[in-house]
Amino acid sequence: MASKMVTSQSRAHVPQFERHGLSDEQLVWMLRNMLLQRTIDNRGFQLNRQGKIPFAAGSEGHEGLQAGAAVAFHKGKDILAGYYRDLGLFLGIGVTAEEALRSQFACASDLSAGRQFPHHFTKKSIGLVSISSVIAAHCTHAVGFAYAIKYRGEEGRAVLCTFGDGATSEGEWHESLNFAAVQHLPIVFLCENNGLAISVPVRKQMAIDNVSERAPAYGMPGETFDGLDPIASYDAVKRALDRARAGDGPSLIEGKVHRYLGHTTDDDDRTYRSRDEVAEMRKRDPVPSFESFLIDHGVLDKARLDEMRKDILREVNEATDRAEAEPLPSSEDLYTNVYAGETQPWR
Amino acid sequence: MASKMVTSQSRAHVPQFERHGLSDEQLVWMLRNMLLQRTIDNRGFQLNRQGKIPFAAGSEGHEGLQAGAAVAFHKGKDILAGYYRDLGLFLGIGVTAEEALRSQFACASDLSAGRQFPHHFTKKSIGLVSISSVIAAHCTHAVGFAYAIKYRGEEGRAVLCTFGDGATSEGEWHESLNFAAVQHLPIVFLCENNGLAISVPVRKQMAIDNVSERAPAYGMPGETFDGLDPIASYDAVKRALDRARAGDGPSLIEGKVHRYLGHTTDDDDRTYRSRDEVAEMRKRDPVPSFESFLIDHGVLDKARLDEMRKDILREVNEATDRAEAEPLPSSEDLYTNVYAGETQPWR
Amino acid sequence: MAVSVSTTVMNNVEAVRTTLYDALKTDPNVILLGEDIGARGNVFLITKGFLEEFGPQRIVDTPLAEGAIVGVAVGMAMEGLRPIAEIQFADFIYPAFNQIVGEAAKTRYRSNGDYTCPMVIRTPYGGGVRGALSHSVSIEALFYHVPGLKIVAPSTPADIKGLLTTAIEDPDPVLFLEHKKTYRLIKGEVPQGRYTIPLGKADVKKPGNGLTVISYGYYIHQALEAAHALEAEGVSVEVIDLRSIRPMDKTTILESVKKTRKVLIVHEDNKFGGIGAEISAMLVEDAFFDLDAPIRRLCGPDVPPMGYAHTLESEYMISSDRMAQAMRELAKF
Amino acid sequence: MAVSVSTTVMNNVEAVRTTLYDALKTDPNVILLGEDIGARGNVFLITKGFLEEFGPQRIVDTPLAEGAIVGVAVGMAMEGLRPIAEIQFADFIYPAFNQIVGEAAKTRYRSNGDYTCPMVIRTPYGGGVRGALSHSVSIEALFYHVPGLKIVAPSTPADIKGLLTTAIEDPDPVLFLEHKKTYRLIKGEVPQGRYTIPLGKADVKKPGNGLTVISYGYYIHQALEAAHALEAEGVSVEVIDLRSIRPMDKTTILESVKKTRKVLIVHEDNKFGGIGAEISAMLVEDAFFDLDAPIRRLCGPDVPPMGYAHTLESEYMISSDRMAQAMRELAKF
Ligand SMILES: Cc1ncc(C[n+]2csc(CCOP(=O)(O)OP(=O)(O)O)c2C)c(N)n1
Ligand SMILES: Cc1ncc(C[n+]2csc(CCOP(=O)(O)OP(=O)(O)O)c2C)c(N)n1
Ligand SMILES: [Mg+2]
Ligand SMILES: [Mg+2]
Repeated sequence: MASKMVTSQSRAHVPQFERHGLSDEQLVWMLRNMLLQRTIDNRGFQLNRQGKIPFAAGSEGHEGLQAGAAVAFHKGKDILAGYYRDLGLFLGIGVTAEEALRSQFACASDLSAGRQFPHHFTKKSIGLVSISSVIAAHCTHAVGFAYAIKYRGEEGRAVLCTFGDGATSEGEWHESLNFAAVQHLPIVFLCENNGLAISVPVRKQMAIDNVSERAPAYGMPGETFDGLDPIASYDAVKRALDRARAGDGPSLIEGKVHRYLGHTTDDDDRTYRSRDEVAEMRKRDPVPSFESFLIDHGVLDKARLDEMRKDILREVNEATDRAEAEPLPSSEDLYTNVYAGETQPWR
Repeated sequence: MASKMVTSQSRAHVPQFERHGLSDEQLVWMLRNMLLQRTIDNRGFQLNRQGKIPFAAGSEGHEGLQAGAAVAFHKGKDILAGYYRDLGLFLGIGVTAEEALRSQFACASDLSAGRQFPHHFTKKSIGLVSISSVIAAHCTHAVGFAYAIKYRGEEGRAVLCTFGDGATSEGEWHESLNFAAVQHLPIVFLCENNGLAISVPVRKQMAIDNVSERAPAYGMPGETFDGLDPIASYDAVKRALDRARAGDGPSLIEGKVHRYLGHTTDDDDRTYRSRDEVAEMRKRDPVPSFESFLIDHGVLDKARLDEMRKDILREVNEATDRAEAEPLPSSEDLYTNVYAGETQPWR
Repeated sequence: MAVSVSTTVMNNVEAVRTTLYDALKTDPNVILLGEDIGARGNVFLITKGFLEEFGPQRIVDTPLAEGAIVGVAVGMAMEGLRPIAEIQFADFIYPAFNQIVGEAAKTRYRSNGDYTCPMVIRTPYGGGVRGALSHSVSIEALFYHVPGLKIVAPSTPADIKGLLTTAIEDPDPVLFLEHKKTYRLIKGEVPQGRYTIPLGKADVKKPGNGLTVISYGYYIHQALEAAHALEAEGVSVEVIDLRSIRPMDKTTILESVKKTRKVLIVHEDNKFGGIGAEISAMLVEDAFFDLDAPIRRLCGPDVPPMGYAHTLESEYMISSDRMAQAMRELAKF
Repeated sequence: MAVSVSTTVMNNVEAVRTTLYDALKTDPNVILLGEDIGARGNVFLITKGFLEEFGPQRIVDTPLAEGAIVGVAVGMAMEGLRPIAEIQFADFIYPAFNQIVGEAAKTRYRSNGDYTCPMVIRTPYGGGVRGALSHSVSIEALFYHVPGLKIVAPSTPADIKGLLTTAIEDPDPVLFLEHKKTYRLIKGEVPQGRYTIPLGKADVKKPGNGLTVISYGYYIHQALEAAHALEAEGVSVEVIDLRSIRPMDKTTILESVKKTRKVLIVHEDNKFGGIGAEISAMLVEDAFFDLDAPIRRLCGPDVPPMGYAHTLESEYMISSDRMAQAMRELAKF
């Protein structure tokens, strides 16, 4: 679909398109989510360049997949075991712009109280599992959540577990899929395949073309979709989550996405890929593509889009100012929540 | 093929059979290997019952697969990274009956100097890698050996890495296959699938029917064969090893075998499977089946078989007597080979 | 320990079994997962019959993958269940190291208390059972340095019941170590009914005033044997059973040392960097001027535990005679 | 250390880089494997340009799997290669724990010398770099208890070159720890040409006779700063850089302590069960009557290392001022 988006004939008139039941409001909400993610991403890099924060990581290129997944996710019911590159998904299920900025500034009011890297959120109240920086370590946790849901017979709940292409090489990733398959658990394993693990291209990560080719090895359905296309992403993630919620077991699905920025602000990707390569990918940038798609299909008009952009910028600016003004953790905060109560190694 | 072995019409005359280039001598050698493995296995259990050794593990039911694999293995060239249930394979590539009995008695002259469990051999001189009791831990080592072979451009060498069905659930197993596939290494992953991991049936181990269904997940050829049939086993292992030696990369193959005994002498399998189930399997016992197959096909006559049996019993009896008379390690032996030389934690 | 009217005599296997059974009976959130704990009833028959009574949803025979056994339990715990994960032998806990040290122990801290990880990891450890190089290891020193973890290593059936009950109800992850050698060897009176023993509380298994012996697990029984032997020789030995390794009971240790002024630390685990190192370092910080003699550590040699041949094994293990000898020397000092 | 005619000034990153480069040049059996060590040239640019010069067979960008990185290296080493495995950050070494502790460290012992495991595992560790909870940990205490392993943690470029050269040529597995904070911060003279420094040999970085400070890694530099400050106050401090953690240099430590009679152990790693525990316990065994004051340990607090906010980080880290204060107190004692 992503390719369709940019074809000129689609601009000629207002053609129909397969919207998989998504209302105009939902489509606009998805675009807003994508724009918000990108604006906060850019803010992080900007603040880092300004020397105001030591570190930032961006998700540019993953917006489409995450906006689609966020709509498929049942807020207040489903569990998200995500990873550090899921900002759009996090925002989409209920993390606020201000919480994102607080994490960038490591405020005392940050969801992890300034302990974790930016965007490594924890928010039990919305079903967001505490993010681990350790690749694939959260996949086993996701399976545990899914086990609890099935054990309690909770109808219509499922776990969404996301990870990158690199994560699929970890032993714990394998153990997680196998365990979920044997127990027939309500979980969706969603790979955000951007073709890179920091600098390592996916052909050095695995000898196959698609992560979803591993699904049969666990006896699961597998599917690869265009992660640049929010609608295709919604459709694929929704079908998999519906299977899980209906008790039809786990799935391994994969969205092909791009990573336009360096791995993090600590990474200079010019050492391992050419600017042309990135420029070539940028031509399919999901954000402008989806903007014009919605306009071409009469879901949104230019004026409303500009309004939305302004609104988002205002929101992010205010969040930045407020977060920057927030106090940092106190030195005493280092010592809390190691254990319940005041347990010391010697007592 | 195994099924063919026991059909009555095959007894009617002396039919041809697909021998995959195996000479009569080789076929007889395979039977001898199977009988020797079983005799030594039984000896271990016997000695344990007599209270002469504290522990034994048997491979009854794996003889056919291992005899076939042993012939496919190029002695003096290939590397075997095996596991504790590979006695027949170990004997087949050059471990002696006496070495096996020394390991059972934990003699100072045991290949591990009485440090390891019985049959956990190490014999670099024949390409046998030191056995680890830790399931799947040796798979990564096997990949390292294969890497070295490819790195040095050693023609016509390959690594044979064996493991059970339970091992396939370990993260390191996944990491090993993936690494070997990405590097296109000369290695064969051979699963001896006896349907049990101690007491855990394979359906609780994975949600698929055959381990070989995982081969495509790594971009490898995969195949399941009848591991009760020595000739079919030889054929499958040989083709995979030939691929590896020819530089055509790794394979994941699987022989379906039986486990007739408890997991070890410490395990009472009546707690998790019925005697009928075992009796039913025994009907296809590879050892008597292959005996009658060779006789039916005129490769061997009863007299020579009896001779062979006597000869093997003599060999194992002498090995037992000699091993039993061997000295145990001295208390000083506890402290050697922690490091090269005499390194102590404090110096 | 809460004293209850009547007691039953049982061994350590039965103590673990009865405690797990009571937990399964009383709390539907309790789930057991591990290898061969279902139909097989665990390789030491600790969970025998549990599958039939509590069903496969609560007695989970897992695939052969320790990382998943612990990691899935972490997820269950975060979602409010009370998983009890079993590692079949302590030697095989290494593949789960990432989940125990990196995840379970950090869940509360990382999320600033938003998520917690109330779970128990049970595993049989220790040697002297002809377990050779991969069924004999002591693992406590590989974990006791880790903030966020608790570690328990009881020696008697009564302590096992009280401490395992507490561990299962504890709001944080607990590594529960069961010495294989004591499983059937050690029998004792166990109070009936529910009772708990607080984590981090040592137990003076034998009072004395001539010197203090600090140990845990199987060696407590060897040390007691030796201590009683020394009574005959007129040496009064106090034997402290640590029971908990993290948190560790400073108060009980200091009280004893201020009284006896001499300390022998005994453990089966390798000496260098073992538990004894921290105990000794703590005593030097907090009781330096109360000591009349150097703190002595009698520990496993610094070699991989443990050769299969009984000659190697008995060279590795410390007999009560060797313990008695060390006590004599220290007493004379 | 063999002294060579001329020297070059470089930082710790360059010292690691030049040593790896020389090893690749001189021994075709040397192979590097790890994540992002190829085109990226390692996340700290340590291996930049190596891929182009030595090719993908020797500079192996592996899949994202630490268990395989170490496990495959173990196999390579058993087959006679000299693998140098990199774990991108020490925090991510846990998935390889089974291969390091269970396999690499046991290869020689298990096979009674039939197979050996000559390999190096390099990894950047330590905090003070805003690395938050998963890019700050110190791991030495999780490994120093393990027979069969060697552990090195140098602090200066010259020591790095000499010790890494030795480690690569060592017949047994060596865990080589590089403190991230020192990578670019610490510069120093490095002798040109090949030289080695024996493992297990500490270095007196500053002689003194008033008290002995024992440390390693980044804190050596903080301790030296504090020690020099105390000279002005008339306190003579001897600073010992352990350099090797296993084996550890008893001789140098005992000589110093017999001279100064007072000991301060400083490390960034958590205190409970840290390296300092074993050093203190050893001193009590072998120098009890040479001590004029309790051995003091100034260590990281017992919390997971290390909060992201700089307020949390600086609370965790020990400044040279705090070290100086501890030295003053001990000197007064
Ligand atoms: C266990 C572990 N090993 C290494 C790292 C260092 N690291 C952080 S991100 C990353 C690459 C991850 O790539 P991928 O899974 O494809 O996710 P992406 O960043 O591409 O979305 C690596 C190697 C880590 N965080 N955890
Ligand atoms: C990492 C690890 N976990 C658990 C064990 C205990 N254990 C020994 S054998 C075994 C079952 C292995 O089953 P499988 O791989 O199918 O081999 P089989 O014995 O059936 O040939 C288990 C769980 C072990 N040795 N290593
Ligand atoms: Mg990626
Ligand atoms: Mg099996």
